[in-house]
Amino acid sequence: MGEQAFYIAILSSAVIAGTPILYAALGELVTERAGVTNLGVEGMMLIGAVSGFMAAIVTGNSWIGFAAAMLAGGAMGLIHAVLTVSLRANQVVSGLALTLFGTGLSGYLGKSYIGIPVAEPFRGVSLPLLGDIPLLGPVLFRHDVLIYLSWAIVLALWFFLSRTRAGLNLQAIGENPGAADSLGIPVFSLRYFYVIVGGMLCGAGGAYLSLASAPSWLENMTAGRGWIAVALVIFALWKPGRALVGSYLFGGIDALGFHLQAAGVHVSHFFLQMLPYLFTIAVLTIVMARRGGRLAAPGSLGIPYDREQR
Amino acid sequence: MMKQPLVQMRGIVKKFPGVVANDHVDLDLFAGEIHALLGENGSGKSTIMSILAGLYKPDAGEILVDGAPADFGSPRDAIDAGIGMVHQHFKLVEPFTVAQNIQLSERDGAFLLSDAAIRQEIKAFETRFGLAVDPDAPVWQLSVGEKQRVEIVRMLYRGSRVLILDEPTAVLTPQETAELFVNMKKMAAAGCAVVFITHKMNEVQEVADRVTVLRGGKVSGTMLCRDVHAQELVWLMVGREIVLNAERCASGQCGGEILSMKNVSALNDSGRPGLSDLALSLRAGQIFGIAGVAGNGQKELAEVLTGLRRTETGSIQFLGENVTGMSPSELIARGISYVPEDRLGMGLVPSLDAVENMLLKSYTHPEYSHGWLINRKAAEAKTAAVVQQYNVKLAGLSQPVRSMSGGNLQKLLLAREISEHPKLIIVVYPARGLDVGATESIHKLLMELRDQGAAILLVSEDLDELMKLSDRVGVMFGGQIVGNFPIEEVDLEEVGLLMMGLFRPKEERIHGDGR
Amino acid sequence: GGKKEEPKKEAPKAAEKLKVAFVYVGPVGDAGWTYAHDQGRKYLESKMPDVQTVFVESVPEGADSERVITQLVEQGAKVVFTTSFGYMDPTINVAKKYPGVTFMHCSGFKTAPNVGTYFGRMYQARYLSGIAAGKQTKSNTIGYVAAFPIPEVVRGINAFTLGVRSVNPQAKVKVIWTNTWYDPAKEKQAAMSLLDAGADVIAQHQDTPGPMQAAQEKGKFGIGYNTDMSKMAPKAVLTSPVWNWGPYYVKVVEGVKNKTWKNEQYWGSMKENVIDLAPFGPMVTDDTKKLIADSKKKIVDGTWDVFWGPVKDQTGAVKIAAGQKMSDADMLGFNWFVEGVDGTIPK
Amino acid sequence: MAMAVKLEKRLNPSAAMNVIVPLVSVLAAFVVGAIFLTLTDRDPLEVYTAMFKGALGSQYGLAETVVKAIPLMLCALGISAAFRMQLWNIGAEGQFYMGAFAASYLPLTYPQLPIWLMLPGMALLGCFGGGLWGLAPAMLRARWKVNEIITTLMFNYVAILWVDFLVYGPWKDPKGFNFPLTAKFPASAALPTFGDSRIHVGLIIAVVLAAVFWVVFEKSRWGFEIKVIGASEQAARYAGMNIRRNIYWVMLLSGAVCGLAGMAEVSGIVGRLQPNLSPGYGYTAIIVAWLSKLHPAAILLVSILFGALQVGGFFVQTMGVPASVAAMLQGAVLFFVVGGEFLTQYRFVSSRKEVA
Ligand SMILES: Nc1ncnc2c1ncn2[C@@H]1O[C@H](COP(=O)(O)OP(=O)(O)OP(=O)(O)O)[C@@H](O)[C@H]1O
Ligand SMILES: Nc1ncnc2c1ncn2[C@@H]1O[C@H](COP(=O)(O)OP(=O)(O)OP(=O)(O)O)[C@@H](O)[C@H]1O
Ligand SMILES: [Mg+2]
Ligand SMILES: [Mg+2]
Repeated sequence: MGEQAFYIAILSSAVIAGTPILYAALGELVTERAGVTNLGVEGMMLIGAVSGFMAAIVTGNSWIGFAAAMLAGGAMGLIHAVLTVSLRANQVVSGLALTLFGTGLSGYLGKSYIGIPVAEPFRGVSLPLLGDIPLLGPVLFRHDVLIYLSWAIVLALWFFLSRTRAGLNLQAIGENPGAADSLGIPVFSLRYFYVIVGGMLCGAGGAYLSLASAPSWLENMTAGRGWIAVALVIFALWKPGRALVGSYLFGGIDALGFHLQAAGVHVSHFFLQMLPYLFTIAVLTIVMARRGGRLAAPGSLGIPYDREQR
Repeated sequence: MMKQPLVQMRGIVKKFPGVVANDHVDLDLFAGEIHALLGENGSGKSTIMSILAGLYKPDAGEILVDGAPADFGSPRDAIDAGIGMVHQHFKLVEPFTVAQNIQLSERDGAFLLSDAAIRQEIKAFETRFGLAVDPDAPVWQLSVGEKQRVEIVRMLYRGSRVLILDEPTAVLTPQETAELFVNMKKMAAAGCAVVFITHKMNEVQEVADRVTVLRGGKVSGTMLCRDVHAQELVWLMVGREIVLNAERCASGQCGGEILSMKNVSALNDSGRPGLSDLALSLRAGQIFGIAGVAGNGQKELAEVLTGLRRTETGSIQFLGENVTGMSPSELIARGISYVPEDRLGMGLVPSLDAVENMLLKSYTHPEYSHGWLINRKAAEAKTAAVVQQYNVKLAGLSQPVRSMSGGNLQKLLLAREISEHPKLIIVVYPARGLDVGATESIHKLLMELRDQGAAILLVSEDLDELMKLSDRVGVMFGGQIVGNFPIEEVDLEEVGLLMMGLFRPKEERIHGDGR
Repeated sequence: GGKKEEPKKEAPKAAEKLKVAFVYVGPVGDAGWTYAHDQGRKYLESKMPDVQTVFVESVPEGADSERVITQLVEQGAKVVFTTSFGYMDPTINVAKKYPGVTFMHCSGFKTAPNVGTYFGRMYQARYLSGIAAGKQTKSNTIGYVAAFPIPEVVRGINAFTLGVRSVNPQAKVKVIWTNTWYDPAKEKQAAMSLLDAGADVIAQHQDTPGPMQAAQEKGKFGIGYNTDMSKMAPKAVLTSPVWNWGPYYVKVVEGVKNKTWKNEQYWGSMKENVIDLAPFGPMVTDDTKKLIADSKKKIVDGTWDVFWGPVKDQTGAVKIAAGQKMSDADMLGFNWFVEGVDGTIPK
Repeated sequence: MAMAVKLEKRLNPSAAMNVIVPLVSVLAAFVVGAIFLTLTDRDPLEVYTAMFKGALGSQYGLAETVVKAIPLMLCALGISAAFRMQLWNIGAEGQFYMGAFAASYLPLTYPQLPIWLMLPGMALLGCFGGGLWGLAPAMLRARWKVNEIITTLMFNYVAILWVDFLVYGPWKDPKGFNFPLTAKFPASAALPTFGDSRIHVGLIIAVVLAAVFWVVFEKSRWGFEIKVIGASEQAARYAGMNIRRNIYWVMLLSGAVCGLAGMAEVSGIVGRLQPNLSPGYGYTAIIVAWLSKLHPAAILLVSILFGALQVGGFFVQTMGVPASVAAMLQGAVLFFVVGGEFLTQYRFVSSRKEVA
């Protein structure tokens, strides 16, 4: 393999491997921006994966599957919202429970869908003109439409957060719900809304696995990606653009490992697999050391809001 | 006043666990008036206004706006009815810019944020009311006074007709207060009803048209300001007589030098110089008052003296020993005590009970421990004694101090520090937000301590308080002590100018040696 | 929702039935290893009406397995199949306490009077699938998506490579380790990188069809594993070496019933049908099929087997001399690659 | 006029509520689970009876529930130490693995050591391994304020991969046919057990440790420091406490106890180092610690309950209830317990709206 082809291959598979994490990380990002942590990403992804797959099989249409996955993920988000926003439950424990529940429910629902192929999975399509650009074309523009959609979401989310009034309100309820509330921003309903939207994106991440990257349903097929997504949000310092880059980096390390092996370069798999984790720690440490301890974390992340409480 | 009130509150009742914060409160607000709300700590002023602002739901009673009943389900409804409030604790999103904070309040604003439009609006308020704010500054970088201005601009921006200001002057310098009063009058003249909560009698008389006094959650009187005498208001507030404007207390006996700081520099939180080449000297039995606008190095000075902040250059001598660079625990052990500005954030731990808060600095003392175990019995006894001695009101020794009122928190904090018999105590804004009664007892405590021979560094923005207590007054500006006068030579006008950085006194005064 | 297929409530007759228990390491829905065992269990139940089966899935290999096995026995199981290597010590421990119960441990090496082991000579099917791959490849590079570096996997790679090179001595088998048994997306990605590196046939050792999907997407070919994977990638899958536990399970249970069971170390071969090749895809030529059938015949006859000499290692050194056969013990501890494998075994 | 119901925060949640509410929550969860089971054609009563029987109904089941609870107890105790200081150590899983790894060094390298040297040595090494693994994120946190939730989580993966590396590589049993297992430990490296059950001395260690924790964290000067730092770092600094040093000590202690759990598991149960040693003890322990409100005695009890829930979860599979349903049931129980917390914190007060 030529040197250029080697890099193209790594980069383009980094994009594919990073996409499910990207969707989930964007979901968690939206949730956390609203001041709520949700450690149930793994469970929500699995529910998204299974319901997306089931809907796609039943209807024969992968887009319907994708929509179903988002709905199901949203429903999981709703459970978390009821517990943490209305009942002010501990967000860490509620999230862990969500993961348990989602893992179980997805396994249960999917029992009779194992080993069935999807009629029309999402497939890579080369974009006209763009796909022919040397280097960039194969890396970025020969993917399936869900990848392009994820870019649109990143862009939209960036625009939403930085340029729109509703985006400003979202940040306000995560930073200082008391202030937002006193200004008439409906903190509770917005937190509900964004936790649900976050769940929908996590569901979409799951559906990407079961409808695009490895179109099939297998129990626990997310294999820990939900946890990586949680880490990624922090890695990305709650910014959509960084989440995009970060997810491709995370995805790319596996790709790099495989391609190095294929090229006959001898590296210990165990140590290579440690890399993404050590990498997150290192990046976080560097960012923290450089910024003198000012993380861009939403100010009231993890704290339930109670209007009459001081 | 025969016209219809803008707002009528009728029979408002609000209960919190264990307290009735408002007990059948009636209140009328008219367009064009400045209505003062007076009352002791915990008398229910903030609560009644939070109800009007839609933040709390009353348990009983009704609110009429323009004569029509209004049911406020949320702050949104109150805002729509033209009611705006600047809360005692600001409701600003710190990482946002001023412009973003102001735009947050808009409901029917466009989907996209428009910086140009908001700038123009902000400019308009500056020209109309003289409220200058920088739209692009992040709020966390603003001073308290500036933050308050942002709150007021925001309130006006969304077209409020009823403007509620909860203890706005507690955090302002005299100059800023005067400026605020001018603005308040302009706003009332523009047809707004302005509600002004305060503890200070003179302020009521200076700006308010009418005043309502609350006591224990009930209205104890509403009257026109020009008809009322200060003494009468006090009586309505506390139900007993208090001597106002007490005479300056006699100075204590001054002893030897306890503290001497030379060329001390330190950085502030944002890494810029907070203290530069500061020199200071303090003697036993002396109260050294520090006047100055907040943010001119007072906090840094206190923290350098207590080891909480690093001294970049210079030296600090305490009782003849060089203590520069020592840790907080070493300094505590040497008898340096600190009553910080932020009572619940630093001086006390809100979620712990009174006994544990008493132990905060003395948990290693042999009298409170059996070896490595804590002797809770001894600590309880000690706390009970202190609480009794200093007349601290609390629900119980084992209740989290979070639920205590501000005045009692301050008493508990001071009582703890004093009971350790410090040789030097740094007291920052000790009476901020306290009512007359509480202020009185805090002042008494400080003077007792001075009479026992301790040196006291008193940081305050209240010149009356400084004049009353201090033996010397220093003025801080730009991280330095720019004026240093024995109390007899203090000229308030000069001090005011120094605080604003407008006047440099003669050289020898800058490094006055304390006598 | 999925309907539960298990017939489970036949309470009145249950007492007379022989109870047979299965302990699985993964979910029966893994479509791979555990799924194959569960197919065997269903086969057993369908063939022997007087047998009642129970199973417990997703049993971790640590402290839990010993308890699960014990409780199955306490519930009346007379035969217990423990289907993961990590259950070896727990199986032996429990067996000590219940001498009247028969235990069968899959893939291990420890036995006891009432514990037998069983496994299949999957390498034979691997060898045959290698022939299909060797005939199919144009680039002479075949990718092998390997799971963990344990003897079973190494043995599979070696057998496969020998199969490939028996028909195509120029071909090389490129190995990538994923260190997963079960991560469809990642395993697919590993296959992609092999395809990118020039492979045009992909073999695999994991429980998911990810690698086969990769082959299909790239218009290349693949050799599945565990179960017939052609359903997931019909255009790519040449064949899949598959487990076929059903008949063996019937045999064991019958043996226990007839009291002919012995605590042997059973290593089933193609002859007994424990392992097999799934039906060929349409792209496999008759010529290739014949080659495979010939080899299969020799193996089944016992006239030849995969690791009969001469076999060279990666350096070209002869490890098994002509005329020699590799012993079962050596095969069980395989830790070197044969000539033609492009890859390393991490140490 | 209208009856209005409003919420009121309880000033002091009563001790009774702290017990009743979780119990009612668990009951409610089982009711919901029963509805679900009925919908899927199973008799909930039968399933629940089986669950109970499997986990607590027999001497064996009970003993095994305790066996399952021991690592939970130790890990939850370890976690609770850090949680008291508001250090969110979710790295118990990794500390467990590192403890197991370090403890295994002794029997693998010096198998001939006498039992009185072997066991204490392993325990010490286990504490050391887990402790260091807790210390690493503590240093990042103390020095640069790096969020310990993320670092401890990341370190979990690293620890598991490290153990995998060892058992697949240098520590592989040479006589083990290349399988990823270390050699079996000698008898001297096995923690003594009670009777013929698998309950090992780890139980005693956990109980003693719980008592010690109670004294240290509720009564001692150091415990007071931890409490203050946890409640308000600024106040602690003001009071002259050394925050950085305490972060180190607490995370060291937290990790050491989780490491001890790993040691107890390899020594008392498994008898060798192997992959997949823990089925997520470290994560379940987070839930245990939180539900126990960090109280040591409650940790012991709740660990047993969780042990029972998991043992019962496997047991009901033999009734044809798939593992996934058991996991769902556990999730549902948690939903109700965390949601039910609300009732201990708040109460509903009805107030008649008066008309003025
Ligand atoms: N959020 C709350 N939760 C519980 N009790 C409260 C709450 N807010 C106020 N209270 C109670 O209501 C009473 C009135 O408090 P409020 O804050 O209205 O007093 P205030 O007059 O504003 O005092 P201050 O002068 O100190 O601001 C207090 O005694 C307190 O017990
Ligand atoms: N979280 C709370 N829960 C219960 N009661 C509270 C709570 N917070 C405050 N209180 C009550 O509030 C009363 C005093 O309220 P508040 O904090 O307004 O006091 P304050 O003296 O006005 O303080 P400051 O003026 O300095 O803000 C106390 O008597 C206390 O009972
Ligand atoms: Mg107040
Ligand atoms: Mg107030």
